[in-house]
Amino acid sequence: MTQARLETDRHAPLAALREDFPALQQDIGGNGLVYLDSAASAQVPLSVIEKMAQYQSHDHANVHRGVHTLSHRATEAYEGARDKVQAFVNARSRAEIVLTSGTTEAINLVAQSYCRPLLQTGDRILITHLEHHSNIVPWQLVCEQTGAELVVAPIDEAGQVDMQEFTRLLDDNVRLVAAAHVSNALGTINPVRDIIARSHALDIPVLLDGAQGVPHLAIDVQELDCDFYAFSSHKMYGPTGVGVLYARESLLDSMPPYQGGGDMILEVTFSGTTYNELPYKFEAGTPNISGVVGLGAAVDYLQAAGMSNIAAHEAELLDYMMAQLANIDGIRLYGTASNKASVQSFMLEDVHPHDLGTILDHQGVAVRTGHHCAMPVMQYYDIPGTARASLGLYNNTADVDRLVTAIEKAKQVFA
Amino acid sequence: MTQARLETDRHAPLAALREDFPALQQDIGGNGLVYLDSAASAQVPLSVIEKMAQYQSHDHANVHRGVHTLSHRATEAYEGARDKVQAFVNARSRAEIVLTSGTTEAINLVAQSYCRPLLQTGDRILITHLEHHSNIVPWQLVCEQTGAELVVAPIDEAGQVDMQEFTRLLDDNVRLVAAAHVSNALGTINPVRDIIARSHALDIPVLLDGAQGVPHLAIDVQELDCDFYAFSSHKMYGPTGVGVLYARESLLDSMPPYQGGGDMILEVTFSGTTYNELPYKFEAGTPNISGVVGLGAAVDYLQAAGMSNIAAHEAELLDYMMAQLANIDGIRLYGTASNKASVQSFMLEDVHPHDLGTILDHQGVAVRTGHHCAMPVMQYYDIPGTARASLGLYNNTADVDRLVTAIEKAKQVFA
Amino acid sequence: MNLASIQAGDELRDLYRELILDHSRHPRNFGKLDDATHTAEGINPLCGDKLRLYLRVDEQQVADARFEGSGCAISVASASLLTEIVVGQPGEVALDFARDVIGRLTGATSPRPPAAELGKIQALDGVREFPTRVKCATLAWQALNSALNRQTTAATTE
Amino acid sequence: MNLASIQAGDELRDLYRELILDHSRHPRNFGKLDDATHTAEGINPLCGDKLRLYLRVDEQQVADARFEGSGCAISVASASLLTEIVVGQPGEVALDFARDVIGRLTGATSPRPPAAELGKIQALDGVREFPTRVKCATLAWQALNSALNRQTTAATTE
Ligand SMILES: Cc1ncc(COP(=O)(O)O)c(C=O)c1O
Ligand SMILES: Cc1ncc(COP(=O)(O)O)c(C=O)c1O
Repeated sequence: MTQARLETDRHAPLAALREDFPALQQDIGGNGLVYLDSAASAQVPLSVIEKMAQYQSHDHANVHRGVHTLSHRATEAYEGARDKVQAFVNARSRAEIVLTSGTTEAINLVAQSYCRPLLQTGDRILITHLEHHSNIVPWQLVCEQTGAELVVAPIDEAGQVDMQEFTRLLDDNVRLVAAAHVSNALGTINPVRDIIARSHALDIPVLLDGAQGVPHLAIDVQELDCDFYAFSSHKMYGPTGVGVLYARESLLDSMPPYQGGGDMILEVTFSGTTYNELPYKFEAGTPNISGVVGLGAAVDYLQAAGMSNIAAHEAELLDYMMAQLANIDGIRLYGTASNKASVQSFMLEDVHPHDLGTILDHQGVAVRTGHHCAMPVMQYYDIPGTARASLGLYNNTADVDRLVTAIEKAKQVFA
Repeated sequence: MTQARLETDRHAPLAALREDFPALQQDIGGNGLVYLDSAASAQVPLSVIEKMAQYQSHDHANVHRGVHTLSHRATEAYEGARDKVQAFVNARSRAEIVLTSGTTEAINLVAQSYCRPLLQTGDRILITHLEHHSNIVPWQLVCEQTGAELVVAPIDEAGQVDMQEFTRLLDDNVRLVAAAHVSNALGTINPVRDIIARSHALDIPVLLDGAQGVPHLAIDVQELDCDFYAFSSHKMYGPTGVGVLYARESLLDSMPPYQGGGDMILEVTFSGTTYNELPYKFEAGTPNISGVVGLGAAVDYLQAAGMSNIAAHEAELLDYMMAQLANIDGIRLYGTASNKASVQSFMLEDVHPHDLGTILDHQGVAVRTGHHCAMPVMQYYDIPGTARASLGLYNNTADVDRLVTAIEKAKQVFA
Repeated sequence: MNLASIQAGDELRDLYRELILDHSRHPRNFGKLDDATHTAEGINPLCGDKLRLYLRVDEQQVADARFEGSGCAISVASASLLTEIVVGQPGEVALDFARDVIGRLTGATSPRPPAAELGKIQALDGVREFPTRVKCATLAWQALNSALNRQTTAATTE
Repeated sequence: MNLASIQAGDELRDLYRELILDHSRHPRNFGKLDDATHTAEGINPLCGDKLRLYLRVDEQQVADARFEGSGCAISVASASLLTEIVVGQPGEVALDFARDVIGRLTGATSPRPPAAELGKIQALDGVREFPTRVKCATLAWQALNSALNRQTTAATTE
């Protein structure tokens, strides 16, 4: 990045971090890459890539069951990463941090281990209309398996949950509320404190899908007072294949294991098996050790950058982006909630999002197009999909300007 | 490795590959590392480490849902690795290759998606006494959930399945047979062709736990004629966090999805959801893209080395190791089947395996000690655990000699 | 920042030719065909394109063709062109066309000049430079293939 | 290959001192205590060590202590030493001992000379050089802590 560009950016200290991401240093079709697809998956800083390579080159072995040096190092690295995650989201204890393969597995775990044994005909799960498929389909599956019913709190034109309707739907038959912290399609930050307070007033536990929360907001699960919080490493600058389920220890204690296998047991006999203590009861099989080590490095990276810096930088940049996009003739913005993070969905009149995506890509601007795994949101607006620009800590106003130029070009192509 | 050492090895071309593994170039406690724990997790060649780092530095984005260049590259890399795996195990079609987080998840998937909807009281699952916990506990869980019964074919002193008893237990009530291809605790190669033929004669499908098969034997799922074959990347020189379920397409077609989420659906509405085609129906959420790319590179590596070369090298080295160990006074070998691969378990008179492991590690020799996630095997021999030396393609006779020297030292310490 | 290539009259123009834009804006034969004898759906789960193709086959000949659904400019234009091209063709020939077009666009077969009736399809050639969009261009032709083979399931391009 | 350090009279000798080998081969107070007032299990899932500690506490004083189970030389010797050390001590003091020994072996507290009654425990000091084995050495002491606090669950060292 040139000094000139640095100076146009309002958070110079954060902006300098862009250099840490090797993927951002490349050209696409002759233009410098502008990566505006972090909501799908974030780029990975060199420190994370190197930490994983170093682990694999020097310290790898299977964890937990070995006395030899490499196994010890691997176990320390793996469990050390868990401690970092615990501190990062401020869980009470490391027993509350279950390492999974991603948000999706974390939510399925709750659906199958917490809900499935509990649900009966007449029971309900309450979600919202803006959820990602990963926070819809697991509940559909468990409802089908148990005869329970999935109910959906509606949204308004701005993309905000209708809290009056939510409250009306929240009754004694609801066994769990599951809601996104931040919507990946619209950027809406849900009023999670309100959702949790109202649910807890009826003793209903709340799962937050934090896939889009953790990368953009400082998360404190104790202060949020949520019961489950699920998130993915690859959205927070870590590797793919790793996620986290935070859950209250008392809930985890009451739940049967999700998968059976190595490491999740204390003792196996053919007449019966004793499960391991938390969190191991929920971590069957050889875990994604190198991935978890990478997640630990990503947490280190985020903590050094400072989550409040990141949140402030992105909030300012999102305002700038929304204003610039709104200026474009023929554009329509989707997701205009008063409280938002990172994401702007939009449509350009007469141009299908897929075509728009291609034209932007051709100019080196990477946005996501389509339904963003949130088809019900698209059904609500009665559109096939949107183009979505989403921000990471490495983006700057020059990126937004490039986006705007590229959209103008699309208008010319389709003129 | 020095030229002198190379020449002592009987498979010089393979022995040279040892240089490809950075972790093997280090000293532990002043001695060169002798890694004899590949059955727990194999070391990773530089080509795999670099391929993953390169993917993360240059090509990473989320797969399947993007039109932009990086997303396209990531999708090609991910799906290209699936094609490599398909060719490697000779599956009929790529639809039969489901990418999971490991063997453990693959087996749980079969237990929950194939067995759970099918099983009723009176039905049985038949396994063997030498299984890894990952091929025991998932069946215990699904039996508990459905009222079915888990039955176990016994083993003999050599660590071989009693095929007469197996055949007696194999009756019309058995809904699935699940057996290790190769035992991780004893090294036994099960008579899988026989197991499959007898099971198929009664129309009973067979799952093979191939975690220890794929790294050591050339696998052809069509020729084996198995119905499910599960294996892990990290045992075959790939990264952790990735595994494979091969399954016959007709079986996968008949099975409901395992987890719900992004990518496994065609269409989501609140009134109902249409699942995606195979194999995507079983791959919910963002997959472990960098891990799968690493697995693809590991397959490339193995194919370049040649699975039949590897098998021949390891078989010869196992013979040498068994002979050398048997020579040691006071040692007892566990696992003396006539058909074996890679693994030798043993105990040294009066020395607990855990103490033995520490003493060997102190001399740079890494072996695994304990129950190897196969407690029923330990119960059969009525021992708390064993020390286990397991071979990878990079081991050589010098490694075995170092092991023997280190065991002699342990005898002195405990003399 | 080098915007030179962005300004150049370029692959984008080649992808979005006048004929393609025209067909995408004014799709021909759009709507349901009530007396269809063959129908199939084409779904591109990656981008949400979803088309249904209707055919009326009379005495082995495609007597009428229509489509409905929604999609990007490429998939709609391709479907629209398809309906123009196949009407009047024997079913066998229409199947050959499907194979030829799919081969042409995916690069599986060399892009020799197509049969005369298929001439217009060259307007889609620009897609070969955009690998992520090939599936959009072939979607309707996959559906044609499914419909004529009386496959009942949706064709997907993934 | 450098075998020098393997030959050296070394940390291994320091770990497996005579006293440790003796206690592991001939564990004192081994067996069940039928009139136990307190008991707890210690499990080390990583290596399969599994001990049950029995105590008879009379008027706040540990009147008898035994253990059974199986484990490596370190965990058995540590349990054996424990039974010798705690008998005759007030329960409070035994709890202090548990805390001191665990702190000493894990390195949480500095290895100052222990209370006179705890002197023998210095034989376990060699374990500090073997981080994977610290859990073996502390297992019985964790169980002591659980038993005296009347926790009913198994103590694990993971
Ligand atoms: C025979 C066998 N089956 C299953 C497994 C489980 O594999 P993973 O832990 O990679 O899921 C292993 C290895 O741990 C194994 O050796
Ligand atoms: C809001 C939200 N929830 C859940 C998910 C699923 O996460 P993953 O695909 O990492 O399991 C995503 C991202 O894809 C998301 O944005």
